[in-house]
Amino acid sequence: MIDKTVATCAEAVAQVFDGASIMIGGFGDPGVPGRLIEALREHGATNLLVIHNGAGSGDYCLGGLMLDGRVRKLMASFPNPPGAWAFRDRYLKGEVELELVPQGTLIERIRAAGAGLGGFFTPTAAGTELAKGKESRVIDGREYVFEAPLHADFAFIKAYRGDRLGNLCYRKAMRNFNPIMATAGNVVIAEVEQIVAVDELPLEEIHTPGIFVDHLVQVDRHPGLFDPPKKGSAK
Amino acid sequence: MIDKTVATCAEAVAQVFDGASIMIGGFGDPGVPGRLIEALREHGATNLLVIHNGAGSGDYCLGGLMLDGRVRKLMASFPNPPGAWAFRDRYLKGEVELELVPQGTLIERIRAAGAGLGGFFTPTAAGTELAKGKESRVIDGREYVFEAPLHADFAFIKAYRGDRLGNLCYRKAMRNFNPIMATAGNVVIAEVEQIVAVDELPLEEIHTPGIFVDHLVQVDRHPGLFDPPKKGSAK
Amino acid sequence: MTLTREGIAYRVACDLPEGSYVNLGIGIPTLVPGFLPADKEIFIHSENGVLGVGPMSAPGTEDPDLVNASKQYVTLVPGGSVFDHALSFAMIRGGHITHSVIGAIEVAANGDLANWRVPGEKVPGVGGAMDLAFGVRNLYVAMNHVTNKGEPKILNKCTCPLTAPRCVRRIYTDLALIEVTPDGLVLREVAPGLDASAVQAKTEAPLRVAGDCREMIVPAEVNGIKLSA
Amino acid sequence: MTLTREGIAYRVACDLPEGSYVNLGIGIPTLVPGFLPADKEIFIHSENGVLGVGPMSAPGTEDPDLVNASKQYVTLVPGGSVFDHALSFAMIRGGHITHSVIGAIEVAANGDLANWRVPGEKVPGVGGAMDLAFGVRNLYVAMNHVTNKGEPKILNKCTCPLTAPRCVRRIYTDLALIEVTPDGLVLREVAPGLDASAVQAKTEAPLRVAGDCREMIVPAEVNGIKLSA
Repeated sequence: MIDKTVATCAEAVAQVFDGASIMIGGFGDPGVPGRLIEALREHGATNLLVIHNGAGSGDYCLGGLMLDGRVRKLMASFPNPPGAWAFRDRYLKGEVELELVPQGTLIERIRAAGAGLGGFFTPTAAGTELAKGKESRVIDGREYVFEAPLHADFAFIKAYRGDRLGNLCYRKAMRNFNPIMATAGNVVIAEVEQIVAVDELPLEEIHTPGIFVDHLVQVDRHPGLFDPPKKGSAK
Repeated sequence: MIDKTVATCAEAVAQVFDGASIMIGGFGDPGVPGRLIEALREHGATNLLVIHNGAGSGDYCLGGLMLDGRVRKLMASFPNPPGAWAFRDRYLKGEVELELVPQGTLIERIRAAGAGLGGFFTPTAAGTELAKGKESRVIDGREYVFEAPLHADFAFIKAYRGDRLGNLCYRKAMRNFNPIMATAGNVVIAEVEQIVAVDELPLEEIHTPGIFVDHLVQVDRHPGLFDPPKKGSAK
Repeated sequence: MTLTREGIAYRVACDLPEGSYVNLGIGIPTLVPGFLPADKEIFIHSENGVLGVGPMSAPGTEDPDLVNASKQYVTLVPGGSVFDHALSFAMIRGGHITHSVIGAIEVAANGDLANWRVPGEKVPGVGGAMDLAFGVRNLYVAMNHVTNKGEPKILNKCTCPLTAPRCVRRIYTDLALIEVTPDGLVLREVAPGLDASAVQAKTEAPLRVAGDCREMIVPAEVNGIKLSA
Repeated sequence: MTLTREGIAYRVACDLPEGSYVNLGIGIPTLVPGFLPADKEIFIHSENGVLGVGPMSAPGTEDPDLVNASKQYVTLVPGGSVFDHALSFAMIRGGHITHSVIGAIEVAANGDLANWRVPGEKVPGVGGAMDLAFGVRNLYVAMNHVTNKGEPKILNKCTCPLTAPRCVRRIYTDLALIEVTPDGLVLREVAPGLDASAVQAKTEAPLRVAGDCREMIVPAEVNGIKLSA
C-alpha cells in the first residue's frame, strides 16, 4: 500500500542537505508551510537557496531561517515588505544574495520546470533593468525575454486536506504558488491541515494529484501565520 | 448585471465569420461542444481553421463540418481514428490541409497563447520529422524545439455547469482541452449542461473563472457524443 | 480645488465599465472599490489568485486563507473564484484583466511607467508590477500630480528604472485626467476650479488641451467622505 | 514456446513496482492492468486527464464523461484524479510519469523508437506518442518480436520515421526481454524453452547475452488466460 504520510515535520524534512535549493509555497501568510520551515530550522541544513515570493516576516518561519543565517540566496519577487527585517538585515550586510524575479515570471519559470519545458519567452521586463543580460527576441512585433525553467531539490508546500496517496486540496487563496511548486521540486513535501481517507476528497477539488507529492504531514497552522490586524493596517 | 448566457446555440455562434479560426474542446466524446458545432453547421460560416485534438467522428458535429466541406485547415494530434472518415475523404482529395501537432505541444501552444507568452522550447519531437524546419536549441545538454503560441478567433468549449458570470465546472474527463482553450480564444463560447445561480458552484471546483468566458448556453448533450460500445470495441 | 485621494479614486471608479476585471495596486487604487456603484458588476482581481475580491473583512471575521495582494484579509463577492498563481498571471499577461489601476513614481509623455523602484530604496522588490504593466491593456495610473516636495511626476522622460515602456493609457491625479496618446499627453479634464495652465504649470511634459476638455464631475463629498478640498 | 499477447502483458506487469505511475499505449499495453496483483497499488495515467484509470465499465454502467486515451469507457480507482490536458502533459513531459508501456513498429539497437507513422498510412496521426517517448524515463516497448510477415522489428537502424531517438529502455516481446544499454541491446530473458540463438535469429540488431540471462518466469496460464503457446 502506498502511504506518503509521515508522522512529524522533522521526519518530513530529514533529507534536506546543506546547499539544497528549496521552493517554499505561500503568498503572505496563506499557503505558507510554516511548520515545515520551523522543522528545517531545527534540522540545521544551511547554505540554502530559497525560492519564495517574499522573504518571510518577523523572526519565525522563513524570517527565522533568515535570522539564523541559513540562506545563501533568495529568489523572490517581493522581498521588501516592512516585516521582512530579518532578510533585510542579512542582505544589507551582504550575507545573502538576492535574485529579483517578476512574480509572473517566477511562477512561470517554476511551471516550465515542472512541465519539462526548456524555457519560454515572456514580455514581462523586456527593455527594463530586470532584463539586463538576458536574451531578448522580437516576436510578432513585440519584444520578449527568454526565461529558463526553475527546478529545486525540494518543494515545501501547504494544502488544506490530503490523503495517503498525496492528493491535495487547497482552500481559497492558500493555493497560490503551491500546486505549481508541487510539480517542480525533486522531492515534494506537503504540510496539510487534515489527512483524510482515500476518496474523501471531492474528485473535482483535487488540485494537486498525488503523483506530484512525495511526503505529507498533518499539522496545525503555525500561529504566526494568522495575524489579523489590530488597527486595520496592512502587514 | 453581467449576463453571459444566451438562449440558443444559434445566437451563441452568430458572430463566427468566414475564414475564422476556431478551437474546439473535447477528447473523444467527453467535453466536445457538439451542439455548438451543429449550430455552426446551420450558421454556414466556411473556410474555417479548426484546432482540435482529433478530426471528428461520423457525419455529425466536427465530422459533419468536415462532410460539409467547411474546414480549410485542421490542426490536430490524432486525426486518423477509423471514425474520422469525413475528414479522411476530404484530406485525401486535397480539400483540407492538415497540420499535425504532438498532443502535448498542441495544448502547450494553446496555453502559451492564453498566458501571453511568446513561445517556448519543448523536447517533444526534437530530431524527428515533426520538427523539420523548426528552430531547435540545446539547453542543458538536451535538444529542444521552439513552438509558437496558438491563438484563435473563437473557442468552442463544453462544461458541466456554469453561471451567468461565465464561471465553469467540468466533470471527470470532460475537462481535457476545455479550460485551456478558454484562455486562448478571442471569443469564448461555452456549451454547458446546466446553468445554475451565482454561488451555487462549489468555490474550489470552479475550473474556469468567468473572466475567460464570453457566452454560455445551456443545452443537452448531442446524442452522437455518448456511444457506449455494443461489442466492447473501441470506437 | 484639488481632489483628495478619495476623490481621485472616485474619478477612476466612474470610468470602470460593468463587466470589467480590474487589478488594483496599493495606495490610492485600493480606495476605488469604495466608489463603485452597487448596481455595476465589476470584478476585482488580486494577483495571489482571487477574482471577485470584496470588502475588507470585519474585525473578528477574517479568514486565515483569504488575503489580497497587499496581504489584507478580505472577503469574496458572490461568483468570485480562486486559482493558482500560474493562472492568475496568465490572466494578467494574457490580456484578460481589462483594467489595472496603479500608483506611479513617474510617468513619461510616451506612457513609460516607473513605479517599482523608489530612489534610495536599499532592498528592491517588484512583485507583480511589471506583469501588470506589460500585460494589461487599460493601465490607469492614479497618483498625486506632484511629489511631496512639489516636483512634477509627469515628465518628458522617466529618471527612475522603468516598470514598462509605453504602457500607461490614462493618468488620474488630484489635478487632472490626462490621456496618453501616440501624439503625447492630452488633458481631458481638470479638477473643479482649475484651468489648463494651472495643470501644465505642475507638469513637466507638454499637455495638449483636448477640444472638449472640461471640469471633472466630482461631488465635494460622498457619504461624508471629502472628495475635493 | 512463445508468449501470447497476454503473456507479454503479464511479463511487463511483473516489473512495475508499487507506487508507479504508468501510461499505457494501445495494443498489448492495454492488457497489462489485467495482470497487476491486487495488492500492489499502481496508478494508470491516461493522457486525456485521468490518473487512476480502473477497469473498463461494465455494459450499461458507462459514464459519458469518463474515457481513456483510446476513447474506451472506463472507471476510476479510489484515489484517482482528473485534470486538464496541460497538467496531463506536464506529468508526461516533466518526468512525473514513471513508466510508459507502448507498442512499436520498430526499435533500434540504440533505443530509437518508431511507432507513430505506419508505412503506407495515408493520414498521419501522432497523438501523445512523442510526448511519452521524449518525457518518460522508463519507456518499455511491448510488442511481437517480428512483423506479421516474420520480419524483424528490432533493427540496427529504424527505417520508419522516429517517434523519439534513444528513448526505449526495455523491449518485452513474445520471445524475450531485452534491455537497451549504452553498449547496445542486452538479452535478459528468453521465453520458456527458447535459447539466445533462437532470439538472435529473429533480431536484426546484435544481442549481447547477459551473464545472468534466464528463462522468463511466466505461468502457462492465469485465470484461464493462456500466457504462452
